[in-house]
Order: sequence, then C-alpha cells, then structure tokens
Amino acid sequence: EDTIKVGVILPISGGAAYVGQGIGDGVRLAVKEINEAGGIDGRKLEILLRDEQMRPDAAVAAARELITREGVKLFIGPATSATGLAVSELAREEKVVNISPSAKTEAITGAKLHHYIFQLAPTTDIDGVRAIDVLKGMGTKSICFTGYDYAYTKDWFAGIKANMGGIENAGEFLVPINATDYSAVITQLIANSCDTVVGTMYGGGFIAFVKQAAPFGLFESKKLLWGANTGDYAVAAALGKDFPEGLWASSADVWYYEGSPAHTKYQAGLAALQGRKETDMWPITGYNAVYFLAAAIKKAGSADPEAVAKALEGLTIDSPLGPLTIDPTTHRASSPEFYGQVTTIEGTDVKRLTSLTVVR
Amino acid sequence: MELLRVEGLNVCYGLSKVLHDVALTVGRGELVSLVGRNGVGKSTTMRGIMGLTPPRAGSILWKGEQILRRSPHRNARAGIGYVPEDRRIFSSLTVWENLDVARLPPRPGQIPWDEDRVFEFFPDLLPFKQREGGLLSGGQQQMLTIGRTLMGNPELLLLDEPSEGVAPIIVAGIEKKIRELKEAGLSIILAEQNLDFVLALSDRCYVLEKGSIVFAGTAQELRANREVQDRYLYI
Amino acid sequence: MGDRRRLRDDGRGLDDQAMGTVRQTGAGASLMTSRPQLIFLLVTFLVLLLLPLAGSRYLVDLASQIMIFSLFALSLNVLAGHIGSISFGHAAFFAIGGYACAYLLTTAGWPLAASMAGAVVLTAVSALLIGLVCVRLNAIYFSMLTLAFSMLVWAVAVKWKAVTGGDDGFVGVTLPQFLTDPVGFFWFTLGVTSLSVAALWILSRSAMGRTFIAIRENPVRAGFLGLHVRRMQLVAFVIAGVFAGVAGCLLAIYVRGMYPQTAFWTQSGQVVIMVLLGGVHSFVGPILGATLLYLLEMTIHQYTEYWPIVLGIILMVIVLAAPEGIVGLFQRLRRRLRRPTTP
Amino acid sequence: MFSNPTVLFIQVMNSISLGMNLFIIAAGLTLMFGVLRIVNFAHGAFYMIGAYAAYSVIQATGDTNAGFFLGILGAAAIMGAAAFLVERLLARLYDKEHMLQLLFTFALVMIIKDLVKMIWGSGQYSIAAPPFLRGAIDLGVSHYPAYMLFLCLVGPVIAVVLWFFMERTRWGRIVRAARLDREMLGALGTDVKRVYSTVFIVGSMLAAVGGALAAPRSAVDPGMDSLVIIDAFVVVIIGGLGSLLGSFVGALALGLVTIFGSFFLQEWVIVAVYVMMVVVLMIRPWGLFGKPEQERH
Amino acid sequence: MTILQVTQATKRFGGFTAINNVTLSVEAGATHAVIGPNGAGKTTLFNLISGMVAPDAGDVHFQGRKLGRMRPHDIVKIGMARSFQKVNVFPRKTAFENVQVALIANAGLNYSFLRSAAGLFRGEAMALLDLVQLAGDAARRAGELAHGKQKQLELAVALAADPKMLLLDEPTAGMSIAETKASIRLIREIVARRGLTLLFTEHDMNVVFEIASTISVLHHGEIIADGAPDAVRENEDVKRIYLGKD
Ligand SMILES: Nc1ncnc2c1ncn2[C@@H]1O[C@H](COP(=O)(O)OP(=O)(O)OP(=O)(O)O)[C@@H](O)[C@H]1O
Ligand SMILES: Nc1ncnc2c1ncn2[C@@H]1O[C@H](COP(=O)(O)OP(=O)(O)OP(=O)(O)O)[C@@H](O)[C@H]1O
Ligand SMILES: [Mg+2]
Ligand SMILES: [Mg+2]
Repeated sequence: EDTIKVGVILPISGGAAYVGQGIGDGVRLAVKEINEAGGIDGRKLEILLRDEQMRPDAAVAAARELITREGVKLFIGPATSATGLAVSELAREEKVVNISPSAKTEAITGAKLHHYIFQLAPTTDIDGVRAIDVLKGMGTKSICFTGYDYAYTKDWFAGIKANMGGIENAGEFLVPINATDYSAVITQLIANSCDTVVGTMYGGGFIAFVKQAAPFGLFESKKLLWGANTGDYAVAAALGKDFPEGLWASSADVWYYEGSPAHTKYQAGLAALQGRKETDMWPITGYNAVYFLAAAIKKAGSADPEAVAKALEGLTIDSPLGPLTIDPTTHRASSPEFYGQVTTIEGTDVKRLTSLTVVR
Repeated sequence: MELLRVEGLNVCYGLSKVLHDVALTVGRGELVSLVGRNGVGKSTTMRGIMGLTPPRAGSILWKGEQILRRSPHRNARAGIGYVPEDRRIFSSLTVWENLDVARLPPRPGQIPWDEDRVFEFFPDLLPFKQREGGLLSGGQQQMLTIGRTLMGNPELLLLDEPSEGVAPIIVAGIEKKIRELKEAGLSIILAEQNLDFVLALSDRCYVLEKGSIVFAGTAQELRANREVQDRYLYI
Repeated sequence: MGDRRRLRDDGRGLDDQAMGTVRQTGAGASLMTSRPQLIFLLVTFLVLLLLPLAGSRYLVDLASQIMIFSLFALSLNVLAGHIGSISFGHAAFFAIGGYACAYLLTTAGWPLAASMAGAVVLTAVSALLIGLVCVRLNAIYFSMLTLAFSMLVWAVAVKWKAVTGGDDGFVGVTLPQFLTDPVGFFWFTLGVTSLSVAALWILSRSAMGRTFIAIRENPVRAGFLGLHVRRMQLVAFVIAGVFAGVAGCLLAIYVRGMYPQTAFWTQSGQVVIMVLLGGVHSFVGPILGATLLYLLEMTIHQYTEYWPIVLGIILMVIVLAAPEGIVGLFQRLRRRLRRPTTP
Repeated sequence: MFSNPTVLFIQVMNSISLGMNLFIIAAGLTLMFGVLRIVNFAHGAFYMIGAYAAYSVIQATGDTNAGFFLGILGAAAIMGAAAFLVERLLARLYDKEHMLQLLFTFALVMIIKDLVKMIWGSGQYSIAAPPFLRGAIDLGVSHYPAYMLFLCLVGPVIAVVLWFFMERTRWGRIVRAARLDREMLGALGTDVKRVYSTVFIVGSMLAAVGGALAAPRSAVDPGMDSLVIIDAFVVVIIGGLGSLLGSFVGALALGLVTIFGSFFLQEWVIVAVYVMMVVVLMIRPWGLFGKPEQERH
Repeated sequence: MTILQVTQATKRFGGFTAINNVTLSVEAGATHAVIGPNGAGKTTLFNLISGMVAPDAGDVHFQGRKLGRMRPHDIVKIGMARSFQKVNVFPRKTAFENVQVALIANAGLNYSFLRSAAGLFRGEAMALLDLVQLAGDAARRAGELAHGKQKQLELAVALAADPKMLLLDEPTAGMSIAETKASIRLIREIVARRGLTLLFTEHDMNVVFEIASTISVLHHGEIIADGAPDAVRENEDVKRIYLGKD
C-alpha cells in the first residue's frame, strides 16, 4: 500500500518534448510491468512526472518541489546534459538517488561524480572509440567534422580525434546551437577534400540539415557518420525517402531488431503501450532506469536512497539488450547501442539501419 | 424638416460626467452653433453625436432613427461628417490620399463631392496635391480637414472650432467657405469660441455651461441677450 | 474611449509611441506608492517572518523562489513602470549577476558578502555600458535593442566556457554552510529582498522617482524642464540592472549554478509578463504578478503535462478581464465598493 | 572563399534564398506592427502552424506538385481561419495599453504550442519539396538547388505584391491611414475594425505561408517557432518597424550576415547577428528604413 | 541690451526651407511678438531657439552665450523656458505634481533618491498654481483639465524653471475670449513683476497689439517686417499677406 515514489524529470514542452515523451513511455512501461507483477516486495512504484523545460533552473526547481513536497528520494532524468548536471548537483546535496538515463556528457559521472548519481548512456569518450571502429570499417581517410556548437559535439569529436590513427582531420565546421540554416556550412563541406563527414546535428536540426544538403549533392560525394542517435526510427520516419542512403548512424534501440527474445518481449510491451509497432529508441533508456532502481531496491531491501545508491554500484540487470552492469567505481552502465547503415527497405518509405551490430 | 434631434444626452469620461441632459435639434439646411467657454463640453457633444465617445444615456435621432452608441463609421456613412478640433490629418499621406480615404458614395439628389470639387472649393490646396499632409501649415491643414470630411458627402457637418490657431486672413476665408457650404444646403453644427464668427453665421445658438445647455435661441436673440453673454461668455 | 487628450505632435506625426502609452484610468494620482501598498508590504513581510514556523520545507522553498522572482520583476519596473521603457532583455542582468556570484563564490573563492558586492559592481558596469547605447532609443526600438544585447550576453555565456561553463552551465556553487540549509537560505533571501524592496520603495517616493515618472509621461516636455532625459534613463537602467543582478545572485545560490538559458529572451519575456500581469503603475504590481505567475507555473505543472495551454488560457482570461493588471483590478473593485454606481 | 568564385557565388545565392524566406515571415510581422502596433510574439507560432498545416494537407493530397501548392494554400487558409478567431479576442485590447497585446500574444504562444502538440504530437515531420523543384539546376557557374532558387523568386514577388497593394490601391491607403489615426478614420466612414482584422489575418497568413515554404528546408517540429521569431524580429528591427522595404533589405542583410558570418566566424556567427543589430540601431536608431518618431510641438 | 540674438539662421526640412536666413534680436525686458501666416515658420523658429532642432546655418546667442548644439535641458538651465503650441503637460500627473516636478528639476534634485518627494516644494508649487489661477485644480490630473486650463498649467510649469526669458507659442490659442483676456492680464503681470523677456507668437491680433512692444513678421521663413506695433500694423506687405482687410 505504501508506494515508492519515483521522480521523473523530462522535457515535456518545447522542441525536445519527443525525447521526454519517449523516455516517459519507457518508464511507464517498466513501472506497469513491475507493479502488475506485484511490485517490489509488495510495494508499488509511483511515477511523479515533471517538466524540465530544457532549463536547468526549472529542472532544479521541479526536483526540489518533489523532494520537499512529495518526499521523493529516487529520481530518473533529466534528459539532457545541462539539466542532468544541474539536478545531479542537487541530488548530491540532498542525498537522493539520481539515474541519468540518456545524457551523454562525461562530466556527470566524471568531474562531477558523486555517490548518488548513475549514468546509463554511453559517454562521449566511449562513443568516440566506437565511432573509430565504424570509420575504419567505412574506409575513411579524412574527416570533416560538423555539428552544433555544444558540449556533446566537442566531447565526441575529441573522443574521435584522440583515436584517429592514420585518419586525417580535414577541418571542423560548426554551427550555433540554434541555427536553422546550414547552407553556408554545406557549401564548405562540399568544397572540402575530405571523404567522410562526421556530424552531430540531432532531431529537427538533422532533418533540416539533410534536406538542405541533399540538393547540393553532399550525400553523393561523401561518406557520412552521424552521432546523436540519428539512427532512431523517429528520424527515419520523419525523413522517409530523404534519409541519406548509406549513412552510418547509431541508435540506443531499433524496434525491428529481433536478435533476442528479451528485446522482442520488451518491444511487444512497448508497442501495446504506444499503440504502434514502430517505436523509437528513447523508451529503452527510461525502461532500463526503472529496472535498475527496482533491482537496487530489491537488493537493498529498502527504498532508502543511501542503501539504493550502494546497491546500484556494481548492479547487473537483464536488459532487453542483454545484461547491463553499472560500474561500481565510474557509476556508468555504458549501455549498448546499435550501429548500422541506412538502407532502403522494400515495401516501405521508411528506411532502416542494416548491417546492424550491437556495440558494447 | 428636422434632421437631428438630441435629447437627454449624458456623456462621461471615466468617472467624471461631462454632459448633463444636453438637448438640441438641427433642421435641414440650418446652421446651429454651440458656444461656451473652454471645457464646457462642446467637443464632447459632437463626439457623443458622432459615436466617438459613446454616451451613457440619452437619445439621438437621425432622420427619426435612433443612432445612440452607433459606431462612428456607420454614422459617417449615414451622412454625418465630423471635422475635429485638432484637425487630425493623416500626416504621411499626401493631400490627395487624405481625400481619397474619406470617399463615401454620394447620396441621391446631391451633387457628389470628389477631389476636383474639393480643390475647386479650396483652390489653395491644389498646389499641394502631392505633398504629405503633415507638411502643410495649420491653415492649410484646416482646409484639408474640412475638404476631407466633405468627401464623405455629408448632410450634416459637425465643425469643431475651425478658426482655432488660424491666421486672421484665413479665418475670414473659412467663414466665407462655411457660408458657401450652408448655402449649398448643408446642415452644420458649429462649435466656436469666436463669438463674432458665430453670430455672423448661425441661425440658432446653444450656450453651454458646465455640460448643460443654459441658453437656446436665434443668433439675434443671443446678440441681444447681454445677460447670457456676460454670465456665460464673459464678454 | 481613446485618450484623445494625449499629446499629439500637432497632428503632423504619430502621437503614440509604439509602446507604453499612457492610459488614463479613473481616480488616483500618478504615484507608484501609496499607504495601502505600504501596509500590504509590511503585512507580507510579517507573514514571511512567521512562515518557517509552519514547518513546511516546501513552503519555505517556494517562498524563497517567489521572492527572487519578485525582486527581479520589481527591478524591471524601475524601467517599465517608472521611466516608461520596457526592456525585453532584462534577463541579461539577471544572468550577469548570477554568473558573477557563482564565479566569485566558487572559482575565485571569495566570501559571500564580497561576491555579492562584486556581482553588484559588475552588473552596474555592464548595465552602464549597455545602457549607454540603449537609452538613445525610444519605445519599441529600446525594447528590441535590449533584447539584442541580452542575446549577446546569452551568446557569450554559451561561448565563454572557461568562466561560465558554456552550454552545460556553471554547475555547483560553493556556499557558506548556513545557506545550504533551506531555512537559512530563506532568511538570507528574505533579508536581501526586504532591503532591496525598501530601497526601491524609498526611490519610488523620492524626488528622483517623481522625475522618472515625469519622463515616462512626456520625455520631450521633461527635457524642457531642464532634465537630462537620457542621463536619467541611464540611471534608471543601471538601478534596474543592479537589482536584477542581486536577484540573479540569489537565483545562482538557490539553483547552485547558473545557466545560459537565464539570459535567453524567453526569460526576459517571462519577467515582462510578470510585471504586466501585476500592473506597471503601482509599486506592488510586479510583486503580485511574479507571485501569481510563478505559483501558476509551479502548480499547474504538478497536475498536467499540458500546463502551458492551461497557463496560456489563464493568462489570456486575465488579460481580457483585468486589463490594468491585478492591481488595477483591485482598484476597480474598491472603487465599485466605495462609490455605488453612478448612472 | 573569394579565391573560389563558384563558392562565392553559391554563398551569395544562399544568402538571398535564406533572406527571402525570412522576408516572407517578417513582412507579416512588420505589417501587423505598422498598422495594429502589435508586437506579435505569436508570429513564430503562426509560422509553425503554417508548416504543420501544410504537412497535413500534403499528407492528404499526396506528394505531388499540386499537392505542395495546395499545402501552401491550405496552410494560409487554416491560419487565416484561426487568425480570424484570435482577432475577435484581440480586438478587445486595441483600445487598451499596448503592452497588454504583448501579454496576449505571449499567452497565445503557450496555447498554440500545446495545441500543436495535442494535434500533431511531439515528434518531427518533414515535407519534401515539390517534385519539379527537387534537385539542382545548372546556372552556368554551378548547379544550385531548385527549391532555393524558387525561394529567391517568391520573395520578391510577394514583396512587389504587398508594395503594390499598400502604395497603389485605395485599400492600402486606408491601411496606412489606419495606422496613423484609427479613430479619425472611423469617423470618416471606414469600418476600422474590419481593416484591423483583415491586416491581422493577412499578416498571420504570411507567417503561415512562410512556415510552409520553409518546411522543405527544415523539420516540422515543436521547437521551430522559437528559433524563427528572433530572426524575424531582427529583420523587422534593422529594417525599421512597419517598413516593407526595410524588412526586405533587413532580411537580405540577415541572410548575408548569417551565411558569410558562418563562413568567417563559424559558430561565432551568432554573435555577429546581434552585433549587426546593435550597430545598425546605433547608427540609425529607428532602423534602416523606419521613420523616426517625430518630436514636434 | 540684447538678450537673444538669432543670426542668419536657416533650417531646412528635406528640400523645404522653413527658416531662411533669419536675423532677429530681442531686447532684454521686451515683449516681442512673432507673427505670420500659418506655416511661416514661427514654431520652427522657437524650436531652433530652444534647442529642439539644430539650425542648418547661423547661430543663436542667448545672454551672450552661443547656443550652438546645446540641448534643450542645457538651455533651460541658463534661463530660457518655453511653452508649446499644442498643450504639452504630464497628463497622468496632477496639476500640482506637474509644477512640483518642474521645481525639482530646477533645483537639481532630480538625482536625489533618498529625499521623499512628498511635500517637497509644496508652498512654491501652490503659489505658482495660484498665480495662474489653478489652485482649485491642484489635485486634478492634467490630462483631464480643459484645454485652456492646460495652457495655464503650462505657463506655471514654464515659470517654475525661474527663467529670464519666456517663449510662448500661441499662449491663448483655443481659449475663449474671456479666458484670453484673463490670460493676457496674467502674462503681462507676471512678465512685469518678474522682469522677464517675452517672446511669443499669436494669431489673435488683439492680443498681439495689446501686449507686444516689438513685432517681427515672418513670411515663408523670412522676416519681412520688424518694429514697433504701430509701424507693423501700417506696413502694406503685412496687411496684404497677413492681416487681410483692415
Ligand atoms: N479624454 C478625456 N478624459 C477626461 N476628461 C476629458 C477628456 N476630454 C475632455 N475631458 C473633460 O471634459 C470636459 C469637456 O471637454 P470638451 O473638450 O468637450 O470641452 P470644449 O467645450 O470642447 O472645450 P474647448 O473649447 O477647450 O475645446 C472638460 O472639463 C475636459 O476636461
Ligand atoms: N519636422 C518637420 N519636417 C518637415 N517639415 C516641417 C517640419 N517642421 C515644420 N515643417 C514645415 O515648416 C513650415 C513651418 O512650420 P511651423 O510649424 O514653424 O509654422 P508656424 O508658423 O508655427 O505655423 P502655425 O501658425 O500654423 O503654427 C511648415 O510648412 C511645416 O510644414
Ligand atoms: Mg473643444
Ligand atoms: Mg506654430
């Protein structure tokens, strides 16, 4: 009867609402499964959702409200690096558990690591190493970098550059984070001699970039590797036929992956919740976060944040993509991601990743 | 024949009541004056009739039809023309454009007003046809504002202090023009400070004091009535 | 009713400046301050003094946040209400104050008082520099130029990673022990806010405050009284900036960090809404506006993910129903009660 | 870049097409301000509605040339209808303090954003260019995307139509008079309310058309409004509020600064845009083609 | 002694010359009228003298000082106050506050942010209002006063600057005959009592000839006649272009 309250802080309004929607669905699915199975030692989970508005101060205010008014001691979210860092600071001070499901910045569990913060997404340094493997497979000789001018871009590029080996760095062409017109950069990329473009525009920005770059013929003349989880089905669905063929991208999840029964089961549950088969990648991050919390509570035998934090260290769960462990010292789970190449699929306008590999 | 009948007109600005039960009538072809010192409510009466400051209470019959609180543009289309005291020329429109925007369809049986007729009536304006209204001098603006209202082919003209701030030589000209309009059959309500001007032109006069009508009579009667002049106009 | 008695440029030009025109409301003089408002402020102060006794951490926390935003809104009203220039970039100083405090406390390791003083000096200097350019413009152009400057501040906050932490923000502020306790922070905020409010109140009632209002009403005429209008506007700009900086400093302490979003135009927009919601023609208006908007945001949020639409509809109803702001609504009600309807 | 004339040429073209797209949006904003004296913060939201509406219409009619233009017309029509309703409410504020209208538009932004989310969800959509404008056209110097050329042409066409309407028709004269003295115009027999609502609707429709035209070069997503509104304001301000010509020149200037700034300054271009605005206003405080507020007594 | 000297001043608006090579000197203590048809440039001349617009050519000297590019607020400080053709008050402020703020500005207390304004200059302000016969309206908002009263208020505001010279642009325009008479009496009295120099424009010739000691006639931006009232009245040009038939 007495429930365990879980504070969930996600972007619900504004441009990143689709991320919040997705992660929120994953959380809802996991909580539903756990509660239907009788809860954790008989205690049900209760979700308290708040809008982070993509503003760190708003995220902190929301978290404080949950702590002081609702007595929440376990948090999932926020979704992005800046808001994630801000709430993590609060978690440190208030001694509440905070699982960051999707933020990739190294700072969360790097410079700003503390006892109560845990990061599930692979950090940019790991992404860098993973990207180099893909680049080598693509036969890349020289790279042009492009993307939004913000922390993720810089960190990920640094991660790649640290492992370049024989690959040449042909230049960096960044745009401001709020840019909507990329034609200047596109023109420069085309004029450049590099054979591969590595980029980080995400969401709507990526869609805009693709549509602006296509008529210039960028995708015919260069190979492409994109970060920021551009392999997400939502992006593919939005772009349809315009999704550049042959682009290499990553995604935390793809609904059409059938490599494991656990994933199939998860997929079926999510499809039922969302009412459509073609789900996107964000839910899995929230889903795993809830299962980590649940497992930790079970292991600790209590929902006390101190005990839960302790239990999370070194904890392993069976995620839809196989076992997932939180490193006891780094507090990182470095979740696996799919890497693949965008390919036309017969019978549908929406392209998919092929040559799919789960990278761990 | 009676064109306009106003009864029990009460007008307020915010909380302060400015007009108390003002009543007046205007016959066809008649020139009626409103006189009184500053701030007694002459302009407010006109604004009330026009619908610019909607009255609180009262009755305004235009050719027998109730027009109280009807919007100004409908009153203008019904044949009431308003010439404001502060001229209100559209400053960045040319003289011609100022006339053009005020154009309304003519009334049956009336010689219609158009630009040519206005320039004929005020020949001084013709050289400035393409000049921005805002660059005209005060006197020229005064002519323009009258001409502009005429473009709406009014049957009744509300003329608010046409002689204010105009050189003496022009005042004389304007007086002449008003007479011409009257002779052409237009009904006019004239608000004025300048008693000479009023007495020379009016058929009948109303004297206002603190928002009420304290005297109504012909121009001759007012001229003869030293008491009213002393008391309300301090002549 | 249009206010036709308002100054016109002899019928030759536009009579209304684009923004901030004067609307004649019924009774009452043009003063910002009044006795009922003073009583209201004192009562509020007393209630706040007793608030921690309620024992709710949530209430104390909420009150602290509301005080910060009230002070921010109040600072904007020095421009919007007193001198009649609406800044769309006021958040710039909110952010500058916040970053300065965060930096001085944490990176530079200064003590609290010195950090706050440093932040005040820095916002004053930046307000002076930005103001020098902005006060040359009137009305909407002033608004838009301030907006441009705030976006510049935002861009610098994003780019100057070494000092501001870039787009990840300045994370983690070193605080004296007593401020980490919510009640301690509450007392501190109450103290700083009360002193600031008192200072602004005195300013409002002062000769300078009256002169500001004259400038708002009719800057050209004010010049012919011998007033150096631009300089006075600059003074108001700096005062407004400084108090926004103080509020920003409190915010940085509350959030334990500072973020570029604080300088973004949406933040400036929010504070403009607060001020307008309360009403610009009274001292307490902005306080009421900030309180109302913040409470609405915080609470609607807890019940529905569609909080923006609910808030938007509420705001719209308020605008349509209480065009003079909350304070205007109160005044109207009071007048109704006092003076049974005249015909 | 200057050593490579082809690149220079392409970048100039990029600037123009970007500028023209901005102009279409800014034209509505400057028109509304000029006449209604409203600083419409919801203009970006109208732009967004245009893009979403076009998306839905194109979904329904099919991804064809006709479908695309139906989409644009549909966006204008849907926005026009919505603007008609909104204007009914807004009309109650015309006589009130100008700042209230600002508050109204702020509230409108919140409502529209959530409504869009309710109707279309929080995901992204994409509209393709009409088939005959896909790909690139050979301009001799180099190939250039057909759709961007199309934008370069549409902008001036809209500008000329608007200019003709405002300066050469009686309706335009009435609109200009309305912005100078609405009460007087009413007393001269014009139904000013109708003029106002027409201007508001036309301005909104321009925003929607701008959104629909921008869509083939961007994503249709819930964040698109807040990005465009600041650009539109910058254009209108540097051009001079209420001036169509100003918006045209301002849009071109912003296009040039964005494209060339991006080349020379990379991500610092963002600073360049605001610096340009500051510099323009310092030299001409009322914008390039705005009229100074007259101070005559 | 000359208190104000305008030397060969010219002011153009675009291609239009509003003031053309005007030279004008005003003697200290004089009551000097500038008359002329509408649009002759009277208001522009006043704007030029009071620093509101800068001349394209020529100089203005006041009390021997060259005004050059001085702004209105500087010029007020050295003793020149003015009123406006269109009423120009602080509409939301009460009549009392209108005068009070002028006194505050004159005393240089406008930067004093600690001293409460309540009661500041109460006596002086009321005395000025009394002088212009507005004591009874002290607590009314200026914007709500009748036109004529607003003009009187303007006079009080101008006097609050304690000027040596007063520029009045059509001080009785829009006033009734009665109020005009009262105003003239008032202005005369004030000018005499304070030893002011008065420069004014007016279309009401009764007013002009009643109080002016010198008259300058402006036409198309040029001075066409200058001198004592009687001389000007008899000037044929002036009759023709301005006064009309006798
Ligand atoms: N907009 C307004 N708000 C409040 N009061 C006003 C307004 N306009 C006029 N009044 C008041 O209404 C009264 C009547 O003014 P009105 O302008 O009608 O007088 P008037 O007879 O035309 O005077 P004048 O000869 O000066 O033009 C005056 O006392 C004036 O102060
Ligand atoms: N800012 C301006 N821009 C353009 N023209 C102007 C400007 N100010 C004045 N003028 C023009 O200069 C001329 C002189 O105007 P001014 O107002 O000085 O005349 P005035 O003698 O005061 O007339 P009135 O007796 O009607 O008040 C007029 O033709 C006027 O249109
Ligand atoms: Mg009047
Ligand atoms: Mg004049």
